[in-house]
Amino acid sequence: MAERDFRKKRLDRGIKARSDTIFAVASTKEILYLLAPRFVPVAILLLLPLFLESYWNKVLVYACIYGLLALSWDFLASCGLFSLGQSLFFGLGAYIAGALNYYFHLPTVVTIPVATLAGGVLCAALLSPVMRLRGVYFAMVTLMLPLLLMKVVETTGVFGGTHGLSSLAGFPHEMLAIYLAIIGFLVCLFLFRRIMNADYGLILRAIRDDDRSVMSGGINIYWRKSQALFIAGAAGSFAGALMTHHYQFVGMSTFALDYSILPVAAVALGGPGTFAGAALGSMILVPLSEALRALGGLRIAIYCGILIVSIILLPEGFFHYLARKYHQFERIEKIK
Amino acid sequence: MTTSSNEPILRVERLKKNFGGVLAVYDVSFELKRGEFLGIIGPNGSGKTTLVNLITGFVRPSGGRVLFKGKNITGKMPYKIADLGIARTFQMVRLFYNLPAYKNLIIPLCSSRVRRMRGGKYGEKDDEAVDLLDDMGFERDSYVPYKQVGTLPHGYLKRLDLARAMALRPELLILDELFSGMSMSEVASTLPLIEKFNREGLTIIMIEHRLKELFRVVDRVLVLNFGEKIAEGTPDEVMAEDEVKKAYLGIDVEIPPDPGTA
Amino acid sequence: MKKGTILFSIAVLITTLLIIPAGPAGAAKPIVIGVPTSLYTPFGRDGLKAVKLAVEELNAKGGVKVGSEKRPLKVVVADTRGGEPSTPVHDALMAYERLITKEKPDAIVIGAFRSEVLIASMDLVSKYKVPQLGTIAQSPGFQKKFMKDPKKYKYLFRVTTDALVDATYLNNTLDILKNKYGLKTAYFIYQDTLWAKAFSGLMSKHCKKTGWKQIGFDGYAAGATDFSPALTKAKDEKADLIGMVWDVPLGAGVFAKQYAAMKVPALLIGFIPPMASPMAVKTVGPGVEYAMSIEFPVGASLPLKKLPKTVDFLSKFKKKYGSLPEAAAVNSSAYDAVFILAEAIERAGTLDPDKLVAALEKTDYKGVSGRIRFNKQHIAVFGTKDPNETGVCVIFQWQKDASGKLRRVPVYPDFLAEGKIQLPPWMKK
Amino acid sequence: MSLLIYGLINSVILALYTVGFSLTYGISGIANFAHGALYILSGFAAWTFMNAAGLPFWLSGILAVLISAIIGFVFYWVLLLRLRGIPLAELIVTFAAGVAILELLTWKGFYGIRYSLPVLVRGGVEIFGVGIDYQRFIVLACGVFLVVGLWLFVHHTRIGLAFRAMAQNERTALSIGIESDWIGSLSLAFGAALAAVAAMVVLPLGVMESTIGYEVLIYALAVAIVGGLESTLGMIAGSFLIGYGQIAAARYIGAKWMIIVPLAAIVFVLAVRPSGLFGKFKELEERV
Repeated sequence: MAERDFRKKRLDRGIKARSDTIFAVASTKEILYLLAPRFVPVAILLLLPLFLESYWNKVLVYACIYGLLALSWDFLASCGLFSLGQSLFFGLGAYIAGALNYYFHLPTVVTIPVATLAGGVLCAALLSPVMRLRGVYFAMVTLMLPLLLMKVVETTGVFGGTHGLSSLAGFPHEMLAIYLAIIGFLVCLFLFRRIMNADYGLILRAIRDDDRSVMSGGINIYWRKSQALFIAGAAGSFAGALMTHHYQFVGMSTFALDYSILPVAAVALGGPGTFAGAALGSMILVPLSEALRALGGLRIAIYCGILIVSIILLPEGFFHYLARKYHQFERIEKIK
Repeated sequence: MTTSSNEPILRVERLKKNFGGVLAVYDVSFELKRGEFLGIIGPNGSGKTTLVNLITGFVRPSGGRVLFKGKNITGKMPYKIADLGIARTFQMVRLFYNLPAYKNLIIPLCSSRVRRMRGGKYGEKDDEAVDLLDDMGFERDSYVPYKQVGTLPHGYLKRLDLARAMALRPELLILDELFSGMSMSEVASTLPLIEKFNREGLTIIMIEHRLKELFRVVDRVLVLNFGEKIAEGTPDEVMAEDEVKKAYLGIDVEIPPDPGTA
Repeated sequence: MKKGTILFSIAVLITTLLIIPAGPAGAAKPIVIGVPTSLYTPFGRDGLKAVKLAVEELNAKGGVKVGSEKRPLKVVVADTRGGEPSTPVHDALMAYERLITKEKPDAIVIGAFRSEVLIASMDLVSKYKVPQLGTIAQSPGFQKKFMKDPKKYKYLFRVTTDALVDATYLNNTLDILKNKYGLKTAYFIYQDTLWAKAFSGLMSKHCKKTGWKQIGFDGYAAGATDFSPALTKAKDEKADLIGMVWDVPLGAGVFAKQYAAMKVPALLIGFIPPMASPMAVKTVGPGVEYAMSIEFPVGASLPLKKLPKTVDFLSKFKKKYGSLPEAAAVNSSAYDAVFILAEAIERAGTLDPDKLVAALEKTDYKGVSGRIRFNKQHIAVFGTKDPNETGVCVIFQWQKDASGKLRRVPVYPDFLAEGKIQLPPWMKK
Repeated sequence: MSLLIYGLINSVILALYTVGFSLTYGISGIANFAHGALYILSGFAAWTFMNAAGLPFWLSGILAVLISAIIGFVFYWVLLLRLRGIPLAELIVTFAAGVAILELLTWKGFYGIRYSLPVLVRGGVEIFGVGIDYQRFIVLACGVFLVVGLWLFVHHTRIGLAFRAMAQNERTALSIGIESDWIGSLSLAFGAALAAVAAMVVLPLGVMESTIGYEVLIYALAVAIVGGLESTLGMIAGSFLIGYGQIAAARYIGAKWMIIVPLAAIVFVLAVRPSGLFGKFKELEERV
């Protein structure tokens, strides 16, 4: 009976109402309100490596790598391309960087940027024949492509075949790798948010919602989609290239399912569409999975559990929940 | 109301389309002169919307040709056709409901056609969008252009769709049942707008069930029934024909369009 | 990051940091043996059991003497999931690194299962300077990489055989089959991984040299599930012998069953775990009769009357775990590795990695798998002559004993043989 | 000759892999990506019944099929109920559930030579000079029986007709009193049961391993996509194309190319003709 008489009411905090549209912010408190959510996490992320031991720094790199993949997933999803194959991007970047270094002995300074760009181009080129597919069909192709590439590497023995390429150039200092990962991750996060809020992103989102309407506006949606594939592919390839040099190894397992599932799980947990959700999701999921390492193979089952639970019970994601708590307060009030 | 040029801007030659054995459009041919105002009528399911989709590239024809300004555009991608200057509205509006109204116009304003026509660069897109909406009767000082599309009433959506089509600066405008779902007063305020576009030289094809309004503005009418062209001519000529009467007898009622055919 | 909550994630990160236990710090500090391997495969699982068995025995004797103090041994395990074909190598390496940095093992045994993980982990192991006695992966890539920088990789040892030795055994058997039994035509199938290809390649080369007629040399993907093309080929072209090298149970199991079912009149020889395993009769059925397989090194699953140590080890194993090891390879090496390590520690008198490595290099240990010494590439020396000189392997054949029960009979080398090779009746000329 | 015969057997095996997946998709539009996992899970379930409980194979097999069906049924009510109509979410959730099952199996140590189901009849015969074991005949018979039986079931039983009604138009089906959730969950249960039946006849050919789950999923997808996702005729054609394609590739290019065939087929078909060879969803192509 009590439930029927009362209801939960959500109200924006006054400070949000004021600072949302009025750009001349009045007080330092309001400036802080707006900036803190951006700067505090960035600062913590940047300072964290200085305090962590080597192993947990590795985990941090991992989190950033998966974060990049999750961001790239979210970016593609924003224009209606739901991928189940982030490992394609990851693997391509990893192999390009690895091959450049192994066969041509190019230094890291060259291989990583080249792998990033070339990986992006290659992803766009590989997926462009299937761009017109949507939803489940696109997902299936992206799921199969990395598997196919993996089998091709295994069968033909190119790039070291099953053994992969090892003894590649590493980073001169551990910290360099860590900061490269963190900065790449943060740049991607803010860049993607900026892109999506601009007119460019508006069109991408519109393609997701109704591609025919966009076409009738004279926009070449396939060209836009390939651009989006390039951007997302470049982010994933950067992650792959970084990983290759970090571990001085690249093998066909870079196309493994893990690199496809975990980013999706991270986005599902954090909440799609905002990028911050993807970032948050991977920052929660990866350290969590490391903490669960003692459980061995069970970990993957646990990710899948998290993925399922967050899709079913928390469709909007964790990030939205936190954001709501930050901006709004709730109270129970009596229904008159 | 016709303007000078005699060369046809659009030529449709024996266009055919069958959906899994069902003929939606059969052997339809017609020509359209620059600046002309053509009406297309026909009972429900007579293939009007399919015809529009065929012209604008949303459906691939099974046979026949479409020439725009002498150029073959049959089977081209819709964005390519839009880029050449054919804009359309949709029977069921296809807008982005979670965007503010004026942001909907950003999409055509970002097209390469608009950039070309502006001499190679984009302007202030937001301002331009609001200007366009202002022309359509969305007062710029009101809250309407800035409101989320989802919260606007249906009549506004139709006009917004029209604005979206006009933002492309088309040479040929195809209106697919623009007036369906509009109130009388909305129709009354929109119709002069369309007439004005036509007077300014825009070629228009209009598909409509509201024959009274249609006949007031068009130069020529084309009648479709079961996918075939059964008559063509001025409104009076057309309505005099027996076959047209038969096709329309008792069927001229506003039936809400079937979702999913758009 | 508008609605700032990355903060929260950091909080989670930090709390997880705190939750991780800081590692045990007992009074009588045990010597920690790390076992990072793939518990997914029978090789890893049984290897771990063998290691635990060895550790138990040593601890029962009071442990290992380090300098003047006797310290117990302790095993810590990390599942690298490395045996599953599609696990990311990076993930396996993370597990490796976590084991090394968190548990701080004094030495590692068993090691990676997949060659690529082994090779990729070499850099890691040498970075942290943990002596490692690998007992599974047999990739020739190991030697290659080792020789690139022997100083850097000096922490790595391999206690088990490599493909070269295994192939020598098989080649010698091939010679016998050709000369004494008159077999002429051979067909080779291998699992398409580097070591298996190298292994079977050696056999194929040997065949060509010694005048066999070779009708094919085909690689199948590790996950293959249909061998009818190969088997039909063997049958159509009248192969007398099918040589096969395969370590993934899945494909080998299908092959074994299909071979039995299709009644290919060719003798099967090679390394085929489902055919070699003690459970073969159950898995494959009576069709397993006459199949020959190599077991490397000795004592992995087959008790040999002429080597009492293998009987001893396997009976202990059976007593503790209820059955013989499932896989006919490398288990005895894992068992030996622990003793080799213990002995080296006692000789070095310290757990300092560099001194321990120096002691390990001087290893001369007579274990289950024979006499183990390391060569310049840190690989245990195996040979075909004498278990008192080198480590040895054995080739056996499934034969029916007097009571009609199928059992594995060692047939080569002679100093281990308990019977003669039998040709199936349909092949007798 | 052996190419023909083994191509046929391979095709029938592929059809068996696919039949459950195709059935579920055809009725309720759910792409059950846990299909492969259910397949291998039922194999291990049967093994466990045989070896832990000592039941005979036929009984264990029936139990495993039942269990698989129950899991499929439960899947619907637990996982999919809230996600109906969002194909992508359905796909991700079933896929995740499948991976979870497979990883759990791996974690529990279901890997190795000992996990093997017995064949029903040992031995084999020679036909046209090609040796075939009896188990492969059973596979053939079972494949034909299932496809024919399925056809009869769908066309001539009450529940089959309800399935068809639902497949054709969910809303109409609802309006004539067919409850879509009930049918949806049944379709999943039937699909899962068929996966288990396939497992019972195909698995004895080899040993069991959890990674087979992924493979079966890939094969099922390949066949379904090549043939057109919900068409029975397409499924048969798809399995023959891929089945013979594989054997031919093994014969003429190299055995290791066998696994490339289905993967490449999926990617190729989706890129060129997404509705498949016999797909009814032509609008996929009409759609530009």
